[in-house]
Amino acid sequence: MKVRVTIDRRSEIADPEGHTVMRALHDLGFEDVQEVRMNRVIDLEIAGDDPGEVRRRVVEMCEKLLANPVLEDFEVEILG
Amino acid sequence: MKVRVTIDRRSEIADPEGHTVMRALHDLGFEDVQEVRMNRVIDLEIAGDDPGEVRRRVVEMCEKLLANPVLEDFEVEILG
Amino acid sequence: MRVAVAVFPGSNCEHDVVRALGTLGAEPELVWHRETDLEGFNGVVLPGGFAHGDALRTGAIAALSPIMEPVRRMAESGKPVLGICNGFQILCEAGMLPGALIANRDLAFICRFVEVEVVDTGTVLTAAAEPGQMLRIPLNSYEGNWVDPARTGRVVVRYADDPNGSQDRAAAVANEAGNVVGIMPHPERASDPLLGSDDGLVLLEGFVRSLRASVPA
Amino acid sequence: MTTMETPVYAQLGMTEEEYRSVVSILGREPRPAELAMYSVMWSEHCSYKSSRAHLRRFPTEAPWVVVGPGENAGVVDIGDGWLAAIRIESHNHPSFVEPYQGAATGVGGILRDVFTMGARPVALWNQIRFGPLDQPRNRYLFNGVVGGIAGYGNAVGVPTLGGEIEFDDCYSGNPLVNVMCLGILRKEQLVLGTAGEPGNVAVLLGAATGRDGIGGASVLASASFDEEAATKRPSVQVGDPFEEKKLIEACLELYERDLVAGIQDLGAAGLSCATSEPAGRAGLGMDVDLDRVHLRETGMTAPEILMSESQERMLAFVRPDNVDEVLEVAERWEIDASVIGTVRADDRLVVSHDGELVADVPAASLADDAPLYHRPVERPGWLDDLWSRPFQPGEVPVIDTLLDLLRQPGVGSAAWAYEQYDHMLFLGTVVGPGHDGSLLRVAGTGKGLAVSTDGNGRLCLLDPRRGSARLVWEAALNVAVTGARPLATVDNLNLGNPEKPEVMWQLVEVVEGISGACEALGIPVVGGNVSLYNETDGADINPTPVVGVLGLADPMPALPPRLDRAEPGMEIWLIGPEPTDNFAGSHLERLHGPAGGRPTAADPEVGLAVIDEAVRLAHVAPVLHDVSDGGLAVTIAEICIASGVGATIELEGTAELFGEDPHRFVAVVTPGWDPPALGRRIGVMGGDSLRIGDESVSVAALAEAWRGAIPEAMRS
Ligand SMILES: Nc1ncnc2c1ncn2[C@@H]1O[C@H](COP(=O)(O)OP(=O)(O)O)[C@@H](O)[C@H]1O
Ligand SMILES: [Mg+2]
Repeated sequence: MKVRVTIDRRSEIADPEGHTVMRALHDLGFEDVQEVRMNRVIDLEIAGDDPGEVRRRVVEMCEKLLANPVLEDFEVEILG
Repeated sequence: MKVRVTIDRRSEIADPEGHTVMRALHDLGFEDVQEVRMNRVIDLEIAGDDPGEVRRRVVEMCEKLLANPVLEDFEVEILG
Repeated sequence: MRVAVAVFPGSNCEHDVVRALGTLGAEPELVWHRETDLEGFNGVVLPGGFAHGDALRTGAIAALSPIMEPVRRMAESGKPVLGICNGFQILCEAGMLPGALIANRDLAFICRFVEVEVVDTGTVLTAAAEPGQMLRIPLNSYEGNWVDPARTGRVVVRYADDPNGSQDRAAAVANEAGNVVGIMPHPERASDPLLGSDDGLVLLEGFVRSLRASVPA
Repeated sequence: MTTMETPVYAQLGMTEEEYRSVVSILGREPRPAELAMYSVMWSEHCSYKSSRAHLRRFPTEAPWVVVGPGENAGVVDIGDGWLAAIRIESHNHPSFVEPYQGAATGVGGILRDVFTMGARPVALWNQIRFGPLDQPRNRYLFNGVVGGIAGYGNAVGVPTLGGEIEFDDCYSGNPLVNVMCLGILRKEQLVLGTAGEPGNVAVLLGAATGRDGIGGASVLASASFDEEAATKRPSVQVGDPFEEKKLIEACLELYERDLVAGIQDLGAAGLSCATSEPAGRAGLGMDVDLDRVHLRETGMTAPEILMSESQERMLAFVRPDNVDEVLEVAERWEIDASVIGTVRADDRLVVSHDGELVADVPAASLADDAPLYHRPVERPGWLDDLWSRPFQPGEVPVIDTLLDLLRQPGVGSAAWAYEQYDHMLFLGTVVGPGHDGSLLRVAGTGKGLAVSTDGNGRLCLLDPRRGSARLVWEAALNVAVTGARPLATVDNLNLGNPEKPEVMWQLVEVVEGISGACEALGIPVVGGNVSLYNETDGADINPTPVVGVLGLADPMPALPPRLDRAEPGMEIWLIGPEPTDNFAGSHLERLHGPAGGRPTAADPEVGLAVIDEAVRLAHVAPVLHDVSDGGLAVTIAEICIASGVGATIELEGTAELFGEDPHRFVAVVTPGWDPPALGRRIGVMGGDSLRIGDESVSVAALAEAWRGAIPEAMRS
């Protein structure tokens, strides 16, 4: 099954990358940009056909490795 | 307006980072993982209230800066 | 006085650390990350580099390596544990030090000498330094920007000028007990005047002194 | 439409004549996989078909040469049982298509060339050239290339000690990205790219093979560049420094345990090259089973597998009884390995896929029977015109001119780039970036290895022979000011389209210039690279050879000269010949307009004497700095900035202050020393300003101009 994990850095944590991109966008004349946050997406292909079970596994992966609880929140989406 | 840009590395382009993450997941006992691809999400806050116009602007940003056309495809989603 | 120097796939400063600690009378030994037993060592160093290519987040995969179990036990029993650069990142990811390290403020890798001040001499790394002592040591990192949302970290060495956005200008951080320390600049690279500075020796000497005081596991 | 009419060989970049010679070698029409192999192996990039005949001119012999041109890297003996391996490569076109990955994979490739020889790579340098930074595209390319070099080099764990950066309009459509690597090894660890003996097993180590670079690097680097570039994009290769790091450690362990008979890296032409060349060198053949190659993608065809330029792969040749041990080492370092072939006693390269025979060719023919072109050579008619219009500056305002020069991104500080590179790893960098030559200590020997690389497209445009000779002299002097004697050279010939007789003339002249200087210095050329077709929409780049000189400091000075060791009261001496009034190719000329005039020639006799003096002084003088980009005024300003001390200079005249004639260097010494034969005292260190004649400027103002050069241009 295809699973998409979206990992968002929590808004109270600085995002130097987003900040740099915003500056670059302003430099290019996109002055209408008010905020930029860079996050990551991890696309997984998992063996198994029980969506509930697959989700449980992926949440476990997130808690163990894929997301850092000090900085990030995650969301798991089963794409099928 | 809130806009979410999802940037995916094209499937024929190697993704060494995804490969390393897959190895790590296998090592942790998640042997059901068959593929991992690392992608990016950029969340933007744009001044303006015409969704069509905002989308046009963001597509332009993607073409000029946010996505690397040599390696990546992008998708723009207006969150409102 | 045996000290384990952990080697992860992608570590690259392990030989430099061995060389610098060796000249100070310690007996450093390289230990592969799959090792689960650190019996007989007085302490451990996690050296710099790019463990697992910094995939996902710097230090994240290494923090789950088998060797981190005995490292954790050593830390809990009060033995000296030092993380340098990537090692600092690994200790944060492992939850053995507070906070996390994110990309430098200016989004560029920084390799140059920086001035730092020792602000806390009560740790295994700073035991031989004077309070307020200024040191010139090379920084060498892309993710050297320490953030600590819970504000529980104990800053022991501070940058004189802020090179990377690090919270409280922290260059080194310790756990409450002071036996686990992570430092972003590389003391082993400032171990010979021919290479530009030997200011890092006072830190490594403090660490070696702590090893001496520590009974092997 | 065109695919209907264009024969396959032509789509693969082969001429009809080349195709016919394949038919005559095989005695039949080639199978698709065979044609694929010949097309990549016979590309300009892999076969040097336009340049090979001329490269024979290089002097390549000396008693200390262990391996000269022809292998993956040159190897020289540095004594005490140690060898040094060195090589330079270009990644120009891939870096234009994708600057970060292009530069990154360039670094990966040059590292493999060096550790293929059995050496541990210990240092990297890069020579990069772009169009002016006032164009956003050039800023994007420069930023991406530096990022890629840093990203790969830092993560793979090999320090990058510097290099050089040049900006010129001619590189706007065609940036140059050259990378050089130095490795060291114990004598007994030398390995060659040979298949060894019949029965040896070929083990493919490292990354999985994908469709990367198909129609990529070798094709990109072997044809002119135009809008079509976009269609070549899907083949972009992605570098994985982590995989390479593991590969380095695994290979070094294989060498240490004497488990390989030979090894070959997979670079351009991928498996085609890595199977045929080692077999050909051994006079043998090989059976290769493509079904055993570990793949990243499904459905790859035999030609695709054979042509793939996936990075971070090596092919080791192993005695059958060592195979298990090799696989164990690979597993421990967490890299993939597959046994893909066996060396044959005859000379056939026999390849199967899906259980079917897809190729059966004489292994050596892929390399040895490559076409050899003697392309027409003609001196460009416009050269006399250029020579007749020398730039004559007359008297210029000294301080304003100096500040203008320091603000040029090609003259000012390169720290913006090199502070992104780890240049301190391994605790060996005694003199790092920001000085002249780099100096590394060789642990446990009391010796130092020095390296300098130099290129100057403008100088070589005006006179490719004189210009390229001067590059060798400059690099040699840069090495000498660290206390080292020049030992060997590598070169990278970046030129335009060889189908133009003027470009071929430039090639011939450049080879002659480098050869002459090397002969005078008594040093061999031990390796190099040729990058042709550096043109965009018909415009060729300036001929831009880059030379790297390796030197040996034996013993290494106890306190080698550095720019930051000048102190108030020290005397400033200028060593070398009197200046001429020739500004051809200088930065002062660049500041004021087009190139013109004929550059001053190097003078071997003076050059040698100056180098001797530099080596001697390196043991006593706190500061030695050669006079190059921007001339003497810039040289002195750089010493003032690095040391944070002012100076008073008692010299006048544009030629003295801003001329860039060869063979000159500055020594800063404590008073009362033994004055050198070729030297004159020109001033004294002190205060916080630089005073030249009756003008002066604060060191702070100099530093601001110099440090800001690149950052300001990148912000524009
Ligand atoms: N300009 C040159 N000067 C000296 N040697 C050269 C030059 N160009 C190529 N060579 C030598 O030719 C050999 C083949 O080069 P190449 O096929 O590019 O090797 P690789 O496949 O390792 O990149 C190398 O030994 C290289 O040093
Ligand atoms: Mg090679």
